[in-house]
Amino acid sequence: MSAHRRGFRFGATGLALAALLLSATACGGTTRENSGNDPGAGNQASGAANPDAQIREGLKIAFLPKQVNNPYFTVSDNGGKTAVTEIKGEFKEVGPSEASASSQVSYINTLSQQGMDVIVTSANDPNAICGALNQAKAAGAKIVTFDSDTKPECRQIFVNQVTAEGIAENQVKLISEQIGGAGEIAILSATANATNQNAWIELMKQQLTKPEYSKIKLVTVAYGNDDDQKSFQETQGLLQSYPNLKGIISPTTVGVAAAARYLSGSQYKGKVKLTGLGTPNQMRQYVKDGTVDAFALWNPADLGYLAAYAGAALAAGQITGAEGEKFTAGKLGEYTVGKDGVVVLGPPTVFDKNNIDKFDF
Amino acid sequence: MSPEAPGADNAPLLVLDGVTKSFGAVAALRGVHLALHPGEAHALVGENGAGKSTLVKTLAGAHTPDTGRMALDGRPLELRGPADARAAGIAVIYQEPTLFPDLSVAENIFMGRQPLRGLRRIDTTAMNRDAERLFERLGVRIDPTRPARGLSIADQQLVEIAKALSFDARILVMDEPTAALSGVEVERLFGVARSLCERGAAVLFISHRFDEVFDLCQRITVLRDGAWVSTDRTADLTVDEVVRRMVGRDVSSLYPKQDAPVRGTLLEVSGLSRAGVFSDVSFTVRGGEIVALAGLVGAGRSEVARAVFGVDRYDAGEVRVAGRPLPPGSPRRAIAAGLALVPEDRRQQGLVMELSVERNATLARRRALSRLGLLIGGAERAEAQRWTRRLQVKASRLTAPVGTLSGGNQQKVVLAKWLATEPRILIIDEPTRGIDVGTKAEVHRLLSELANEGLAILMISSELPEVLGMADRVLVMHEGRVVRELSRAEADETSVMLAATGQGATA
Amino acid sequence: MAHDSLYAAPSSSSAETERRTGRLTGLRGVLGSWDVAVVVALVVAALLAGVSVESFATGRNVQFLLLDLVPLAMLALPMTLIVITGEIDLSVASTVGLCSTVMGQLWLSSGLSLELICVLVVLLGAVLGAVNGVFVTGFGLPSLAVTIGTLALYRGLSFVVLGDQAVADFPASWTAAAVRDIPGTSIPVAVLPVLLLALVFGVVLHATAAGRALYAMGNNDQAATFAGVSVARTKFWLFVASGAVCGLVGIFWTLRYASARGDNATGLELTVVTAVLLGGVSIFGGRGGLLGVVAGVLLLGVLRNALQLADVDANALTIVTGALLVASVVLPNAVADVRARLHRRRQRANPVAP
Amino acid sequence: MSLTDTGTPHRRTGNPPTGAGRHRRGLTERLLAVRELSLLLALGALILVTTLRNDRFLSGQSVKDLLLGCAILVILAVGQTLVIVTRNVDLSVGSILGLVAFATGSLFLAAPGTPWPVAVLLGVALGAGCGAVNGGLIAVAKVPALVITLGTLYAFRGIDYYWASGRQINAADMPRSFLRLGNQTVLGVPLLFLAAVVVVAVVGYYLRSYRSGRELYAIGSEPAAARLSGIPVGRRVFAVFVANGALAGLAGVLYAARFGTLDAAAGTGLELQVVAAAVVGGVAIFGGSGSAYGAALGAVLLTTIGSSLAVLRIDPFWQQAVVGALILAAIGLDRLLALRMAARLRGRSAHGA
Repeated sequence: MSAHRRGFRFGATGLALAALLLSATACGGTTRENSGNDPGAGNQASGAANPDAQIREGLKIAFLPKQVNNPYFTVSDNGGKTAVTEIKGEFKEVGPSEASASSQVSYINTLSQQGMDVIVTSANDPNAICGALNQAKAAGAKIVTFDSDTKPECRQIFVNQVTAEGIAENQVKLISEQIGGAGEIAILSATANATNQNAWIELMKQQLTKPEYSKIKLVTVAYGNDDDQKSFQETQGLLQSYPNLKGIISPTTVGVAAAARYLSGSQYKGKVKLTGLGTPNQMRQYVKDGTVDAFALWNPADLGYLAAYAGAALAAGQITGAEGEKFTAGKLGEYTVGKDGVVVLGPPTVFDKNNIDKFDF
Repeated sequence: MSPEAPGADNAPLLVLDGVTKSFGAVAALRGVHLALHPGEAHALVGENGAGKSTLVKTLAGAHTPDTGRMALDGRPLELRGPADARAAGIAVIYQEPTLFPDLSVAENIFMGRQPLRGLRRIDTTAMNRDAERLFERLGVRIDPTRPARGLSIADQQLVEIAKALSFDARILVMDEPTAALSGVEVERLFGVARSLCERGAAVLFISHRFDEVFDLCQRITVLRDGAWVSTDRTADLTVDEVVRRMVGRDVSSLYPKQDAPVRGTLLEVSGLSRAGVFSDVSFTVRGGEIVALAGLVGAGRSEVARAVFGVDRYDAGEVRVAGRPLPPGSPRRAIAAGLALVPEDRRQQGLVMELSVERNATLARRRALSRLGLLIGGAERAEAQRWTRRLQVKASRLTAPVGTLSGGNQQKVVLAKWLATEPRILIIDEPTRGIDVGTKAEVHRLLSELANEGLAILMISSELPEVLGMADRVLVMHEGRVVRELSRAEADETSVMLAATGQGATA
Repeated sequence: MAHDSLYAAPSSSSAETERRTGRLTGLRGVLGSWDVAVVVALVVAALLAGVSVESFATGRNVQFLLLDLVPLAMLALPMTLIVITGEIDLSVASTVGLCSTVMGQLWLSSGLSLELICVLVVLLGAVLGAVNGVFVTGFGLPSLAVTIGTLALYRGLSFVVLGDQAVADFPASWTAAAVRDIPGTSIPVAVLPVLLLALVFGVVLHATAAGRALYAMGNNDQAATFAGVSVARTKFWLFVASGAVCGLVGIFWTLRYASARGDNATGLELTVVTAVLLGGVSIFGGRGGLLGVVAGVLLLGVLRNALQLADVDANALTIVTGALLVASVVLPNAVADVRARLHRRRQRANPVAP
Repeated sequence: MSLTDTGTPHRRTGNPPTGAGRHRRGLTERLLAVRELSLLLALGALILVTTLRNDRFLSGQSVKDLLLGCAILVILAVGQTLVIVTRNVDLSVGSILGLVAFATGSLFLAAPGTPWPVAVLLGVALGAGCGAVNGGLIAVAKVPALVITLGTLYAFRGIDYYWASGRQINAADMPRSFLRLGNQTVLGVPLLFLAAVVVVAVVGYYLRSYRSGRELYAIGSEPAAARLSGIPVGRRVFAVFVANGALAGLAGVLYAARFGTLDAAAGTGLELQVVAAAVVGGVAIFGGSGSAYGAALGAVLLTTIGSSLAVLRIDPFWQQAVVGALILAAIGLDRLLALRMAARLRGRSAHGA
């Protein structure tokens, strides 16, 4: 037996040992069945809320978006910044350069290290960052999620841009108007597990069962992974695979822009209708050149603004995240905390060539 | 200082004066003088590490001298790089061919000087035609359009020569070009060299083969330890005299193999075959004897050695060590069975140049030296010291990279490495290739000592005198087969040569 | 070695060898002190951060720091050995990703016990490594090209396995265990297996015949072969080991973030290679040691963590990593060159020819 | 007298060279041609299969999309060929592209009036600059380009991010004249594709018929020999990286023109596809052989696979896996061919029994 073979024996043993160490952390076979999924420390209504508590100055409020290079979040974070300045707090925006949950975790750790009062984040993964958030909470930070949520027990408030129902209703209505209430349509979504996308798609399917939409047929859902080129290619694919396609719904800013760009440069321009959720700046030219009649979106700036206020309210103790509590969000007025600590921004705005120039984001 | 060159009426073409060059601490050249006259073939001889290759590289522009001056036609010459050297009309044929395997033979010859047509585009047709012309001039046939990859060493060497010819140089430097060439090709090469001389060019010829040196050159310059020793007319010199100057002392009996008591058979090779390389090779080597494997370059001798040792696999046949069959294809098993192979190519196969003398010397024994699979420092150091002492390796310290040693000492380290494994059978491929005369003698003495100690030694050598001097028996290979076995008595230049060239073979 | 055969001129030309041995002896001078230098740099960095960055030197932060470093450290160990033999494995991060998703998929759909799944995942990693090994040693392809291929392949597969769903419902007892501290300290338990592995790899590399063989083949695999080293087999097993470690990291990653996703550990390979080179391992193979690498890993971790705490932009961090990598390869050579040049100047010489 | 005397008076090697290189192309070149042909076949097969599944795959529109889609990758692959041929590799192209693309956008943001040719020139210049950084570092460090460019991959991207800091540039911010470059067609052929074709033709021809071009192959084939035969290796390699950077820059500008919406992430991960394209196109990763034409074909093949996956409604997640598999297959195949070639040639060379 040669020594370097022996060497690898050593290596192998080492690996085996390490494997044991890892698996020895639970005794006996742990299977999906017998592992009762014990929910993490539930946080609901810790202590009573005091509606007229004052928001103290100098609150340290940090925004942690999915990634710092995403224009959408730049806009909403700036909204947050406005709010924080209004309440004379300290605003900070940090975040990973690529949208990965693991790097978000290390940022959350850092923030709780820095003793933030409020962490406002948009989760890259509903579960991956839970542990870190709970640790931060334990360290005294208030947690607000916006745009995409984590598991409810990991945060106090989720600021939802709009109710899923609202989106679904709005999107289906728009496309149905544009294609004259009949024909094949497809959905170009972001990624297959974007927390909100799937919910919306489900509800859109329900909407389509309504009698007035009976003549509309949803042929497929394609995924552009929120990647411009991929969405572009997927749009090509859709149009080639479904000759009779009349309309596309793309409830994601990246997707709708890519699809619009493809249509505007192709023979289908104007013939195949497109709507979805997009930012006015991205869609402006396509609305003007007639590729797109109308699309919708909430105002991301308001979203951030509201999230910041929610956080401040939590920190001040005006609310605790329990259902029914009320708080005032500056210029946006009063909001009520819904079930599971969800706060809804409001119905989406519809943009068309008449109003689009009034918006700049 | 330097005596009359043939027709010293003409001024020297190229002059080197007091050229020194050192790498780090090592001084490779110290104040070398050299004068090449038009029309002369000038030999440069010296032990390995005497600085010949460095001098060549300096002429080629690959090295710039630290001090000293060079002059061409009396005008000072400064070479900033190989390009300058070419421009100055200096062509160099290197020891190892330096070809581009992926490019066609023709491009290899004309790289950087391809014939052009309109818009400075390369004229491939013309290029291939010119290449053919060159080969005709050399009297060989190589397809100019084929890639250089896969050319035999000799063919590669020929391409190199064609390259050197292609820009008819005023100064042709040949650094041991004949190593791999057949006699016919050597003759043809010399023919070309002479014709160049007639046209007023100068040839600088470096070789360890005195027969060729004396055959071609009018003058001989001897270097020792990087310093100029002498320059004389060939006519005024004898081989012994040249050797004496190279070594700086008298070299007593070069080949001292004493007869040793022959013991039982240790290595037994039967019916060994490898498609296209060698076939049905059978022989035995007994303890205490040195068996020489003779033959032309490419006759398959080294290949047999590699196969026996397990570096290469073989298709058929069997190898037995002391009666026990040796499983094929595993050097480790071979070593375990008591085999040792001192390979042909020191740099590539014998040593790990960047590693220390110590590590190299104990590399083959690293397993035996480890306790419970662990290697704790001392053992290796001790082992290395023991063997480097016995072989009188000259190294500043055992931790010095072996690459910094001279060729001879490197070869000693290789030997040390293998003797350290206390082998029963030593296969040694070209034991003295590229080694200075002094060390040669030492190596030979060592070999016969080892034989006396009862080792079975299989020696592969292209140096006929070495074969005749050292071997108890001579096995002659021709085109992959053992065509003849000669006892010490039978073996002489003619008998071996005949067998090796496949004439009057199979006794 | 791959890069030799790929990038550095083969030593067959004596000129080249002279140049290289020359350079390398110069390099050795630098590298001999290199891992020492890294250790010093580490200490300095840690001290500076400790005093200048508030809340850097706290128990919790140490815990976060170490937790973040576990995967990097683990992967760096086999990578060190591989680079020393002159190969490279760029597929590690993707292998981790694939192992993670497979773990998730098994947990999701197969009723297997998590213990069994863990073992299977480690085996999977070993197999994935073996694939690299076969392509590199079996078919004699440059590991660089091969592992760029498998980098894409394994990452692709990991998305195929789980789409971009995430599996998250691992038992809390396990996920907690992944981040638990050693009782009474703020040092994560997960550090222990890392230390163990480090010990094993360190011994193999520095105190066994196998280790000697690794250095030998890294410098000149032909000579190693002639000395009875079975180069191919050794390298093959290195890739297998690397894969298996990736499996372990995959498990840890999945449990720590309680989430198996296709994009887990994306881009980690750069950090690993950086750490290894920063640790003084020569990209040409044949040179470097494990101590330096461990120091390199820690240095990298301290820098990133401190910069984050100091609110340095994430994008700046990206630049830093890249810059560090470049620096860690450029510096040794640059220094060696400077030394050589000074040496030559000392004997009044003009710069050497190419 | 030494023991190397062979009776054979005349060594014959290879086929008699009568008319070699005159009427027929040389052996060395024929080998390349074979590779390119096989690529074409593969491409044809792929298109055929896809079209059988969905006849609209060959509709004018989708062919146009295809050409449009591959143009940028083709340009990058050709640049990469220059590098790989010299036994180097440049992994930073994706980042260079991203950086230049964003720079172009910001240029129009800053100076809306800028005529597009100026933008193109500036973009190419910036790209060349990045290339020069790579080349310079490699010259200094004398370490594998792989490592350096792996580093600059992140450095350039980081700079890009840093600069953009989350801003996005939209089609509306750029002049129509410029955007038209992205979609405009000449006789139904996209302008972008024509640009790519020109690049391929120029580089391909340069590599085959110019001294400096051949020297690149020499360097990649045997660097030591290249130095000894007086080729300015350092200068050439540096130049190659600059050239590659410039092409990446060009690609970046075209990217901006085509996609209109620009954030800092443009072209992330592209380097893999580029290397894949070159390798699949028969550019030996060992350097020394391969052609720009082959690399271009490789790029077209990859893009086609991409879109046919979409058309065949195959889970897009497979795409990356396919790329990886292709790389492995390609280098494996090359190795195989190389070995068989070597064996054959050794047969032709009369030496060694």
